[in-house]
Amino acid sequence: MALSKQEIAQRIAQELQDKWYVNLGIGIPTLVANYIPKNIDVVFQSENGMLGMGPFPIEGEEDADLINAGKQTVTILKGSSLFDSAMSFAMIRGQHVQLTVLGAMEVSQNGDIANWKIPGKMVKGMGGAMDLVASAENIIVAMMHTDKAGASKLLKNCSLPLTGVNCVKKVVTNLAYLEIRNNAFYLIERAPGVSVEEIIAATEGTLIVEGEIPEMKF
Amino acid sequence: MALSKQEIAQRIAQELQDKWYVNLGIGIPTLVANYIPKNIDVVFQSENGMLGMGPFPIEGEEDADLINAGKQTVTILKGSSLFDSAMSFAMIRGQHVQLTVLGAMEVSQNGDIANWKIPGKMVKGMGGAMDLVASAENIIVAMMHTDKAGASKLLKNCSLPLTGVNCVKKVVTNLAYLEIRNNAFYLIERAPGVSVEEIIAATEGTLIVEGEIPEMKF
Amino acid sequence: MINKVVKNAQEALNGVENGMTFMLGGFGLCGIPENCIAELVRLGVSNLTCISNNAGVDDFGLGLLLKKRQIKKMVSSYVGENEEFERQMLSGELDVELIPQGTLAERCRATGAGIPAFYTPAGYGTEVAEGKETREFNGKMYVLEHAFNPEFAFVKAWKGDTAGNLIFKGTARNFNPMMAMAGKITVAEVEELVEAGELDPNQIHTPGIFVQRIFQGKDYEKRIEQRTVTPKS
Amino acid sequence: MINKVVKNAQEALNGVENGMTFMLGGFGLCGIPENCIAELVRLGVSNLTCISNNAGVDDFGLGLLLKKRQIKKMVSSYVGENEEFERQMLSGELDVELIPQGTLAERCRATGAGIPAFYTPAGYGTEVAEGKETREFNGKMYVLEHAFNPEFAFVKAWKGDTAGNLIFKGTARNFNPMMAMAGKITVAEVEELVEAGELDPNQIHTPGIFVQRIFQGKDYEKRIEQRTVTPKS
Repeated sequence: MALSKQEIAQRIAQELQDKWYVNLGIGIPTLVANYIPKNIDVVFQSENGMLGMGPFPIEGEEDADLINAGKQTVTILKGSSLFDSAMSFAMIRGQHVQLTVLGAMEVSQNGDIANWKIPGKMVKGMGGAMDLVASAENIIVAMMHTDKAGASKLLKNCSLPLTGVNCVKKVVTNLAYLEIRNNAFYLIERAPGVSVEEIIAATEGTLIVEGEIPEMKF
Repeated sequence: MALSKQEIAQRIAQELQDKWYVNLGIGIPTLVANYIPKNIDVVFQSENGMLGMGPFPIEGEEDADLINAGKQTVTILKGSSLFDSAMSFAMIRGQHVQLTVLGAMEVSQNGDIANWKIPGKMVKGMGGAMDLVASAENIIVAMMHTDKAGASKLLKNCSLPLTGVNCVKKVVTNLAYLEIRNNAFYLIERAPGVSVEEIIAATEGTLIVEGEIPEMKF
Repeated sequence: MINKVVKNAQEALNGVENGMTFMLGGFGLCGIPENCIAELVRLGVSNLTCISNNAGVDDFGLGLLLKKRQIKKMVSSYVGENEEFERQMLSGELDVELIPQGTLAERCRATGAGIPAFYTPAGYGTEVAEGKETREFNGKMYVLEHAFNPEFAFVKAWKGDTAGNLIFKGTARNFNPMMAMAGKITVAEVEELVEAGELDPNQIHTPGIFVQRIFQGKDYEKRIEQRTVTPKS
Repeated sequence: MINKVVKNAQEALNGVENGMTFMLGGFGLCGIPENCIAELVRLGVSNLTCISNNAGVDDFGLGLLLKKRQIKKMVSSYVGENEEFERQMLSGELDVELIPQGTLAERCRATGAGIPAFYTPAGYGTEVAEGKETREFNGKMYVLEHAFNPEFAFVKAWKGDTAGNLIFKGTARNFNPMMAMAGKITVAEVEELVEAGELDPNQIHTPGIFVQRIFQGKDYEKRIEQRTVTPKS
């Protein structure tokens, strides 16, 4: 069975390490916060100016002056700090944030990512994504393996305008967990019940399958 | 009579304008704060991180955490603000400070200034002076017209390592108030009782004397 | 201390003209200068270039200016919440320059800080870097980005004093402090205007030197875009 | 929240070695990391490169390291209060790089902010610009300046919490916040260490993300260089 969005987030959460500062993008990445392993401390950075982002407020306690980068009302935690956008991106560009998780429309086998524009159709803007992918040492992309028509989104070359080049190292899709190196996707884990053949069929970019590929564990 | 250091400061204070933010260097410039015209509001910026620098503290109320750029204990005023050095020089480079008053060892007729180093003899460093002179729209230099041996310090070309180029517009010395333009010193006012001839004799750089030169008024 | 207080938005926007370039603080609808935007709508000035991280929503924030076609060009990082915006952009009525959010923030700061240009890794290898100088430092590629040159900056603070000192609240701070630094004329509207001396000098986010005009704002709506809550248990 | 607390200066300086490059906060003797400096003296590490606006006085601050010849090179803007310094410099024992104070501050910030280089007008046409790239923007000349690469940054704050958040007091803030951003390992010593949650998140000067180790300092001398007073009337 292909993973649900929640399960993609859950698998990504396993990659978090103790004492990491983490930036979660909008969409599936936001869900990662719900699955943090119990034994580690991580701090979420929201690029609109918050470190130590807490859960959504209790109903009735929403504060218009306290939102995350997705414009959702959030809360602070003990030890949180608030700051301006220049300081926020100083943290990001200066590589003080250890991990960035974000969504993508396309990823290529050399680690390029496209997620901000479909020429002539949709231009929402890159927001902070270009700063994040150009700076982060660890980038995990959370995405669907194929589009609605079944076409692969893991490509030899991205067809859409790029967000960043040679930057993505790990991808977690509804079908698999893959690493990007040597100009190829390396299949590391399969979604439970998904066959290697299905993943090969869904991947346009060069896919390396070495030995037995285990199923993800949750 | 040549001006005292206090009188140099007093003459410079006449150049202050209402609503100006002003940075005063160490030495004579610091004294300018004692002669602010009654009818105007000016705010002193201290480049170590204070806007709205007040007078020295009442004896016994010194605070080691509240000093000016000359490392002297000072006080804050109502409406003061405190900030870091990057913010402080953002104000300076960004031309938010309307006037800089500083001392000099030499000034040349094209507005160059030297005040931080005597090769082989003395190197205290430029501190914030290079940022100030490279940025300020209005720079007034407070200095002695000649050195102890009587040699002019208002020169055709500076002989000492420069602090900034083409930046000084006004000079107030113990003998005169001069403006720098068209690659020359223009004599604007004489110190009371000092003759034009004395000023000519004490000035190595090109000195322009147009018409009657009035005495300074205090 | 120099007094920066003006009576209201009308007086604060004195000198605003067609064709000018403005910076406007805020992230989404959080921390936007509501009073200044309302006054811009009332004045009806047009052909504006607006530098703002977002473009409001259809019926609030900069969306109000877009609806009245007062904006010629938007310089933003994310504009995904506004259908009228998307329509004007795709039809070519509106000129749009999208730039990475961190680059936008840093360019605003650079403008106010007397830094004409700096290098950033953001956007290298993408269309954002097209036509720009790129350069390698320590084995990594960077893009040269420049300061802006806005006539006015409009910012919104939580508290401000008569000397122009500002304190922001929560994530409503966002772009406001850097934009305050960058305006040739910076207008600050505040939820609470107090006398000089009432704010702790150690806790001021924007020193008054950057603010030319300050006024007590009114009728703040402070609309929430995404009301996400945890149900009471 | 991630806990950054270490027991004392000794534990905080774990990993410090001969030949390293350090940043040290403070302006004059105001806001200097007294405990860290004392521990550097005790450790006796040598051949150090120290980036600090000033060099202390003969018997305090960085003067203590100079006296023991632990410093190979100073990177500063003003060093005029220290005779031993002047002696070592003029005799050639000490390598000294003097840079404009604003450039120093901005280079520290750039280091922490992932900006490899920026343009500043400071020093153009002087020996500070020799060998550096210069460039015209809007009719004015600028010098290209680069980020630093320090192994440790030692900063001193007024209050800090277990998550590494810092608040500075008065003009003791100075270079500390930018240097805190710049260290590969940033050590913060504080006059008062409190639990996470006790500081107002809106009023934190240095967010904890920049601080790797924090400890409760002790025996602060906070010496005054120029005790200037107004006599009681």
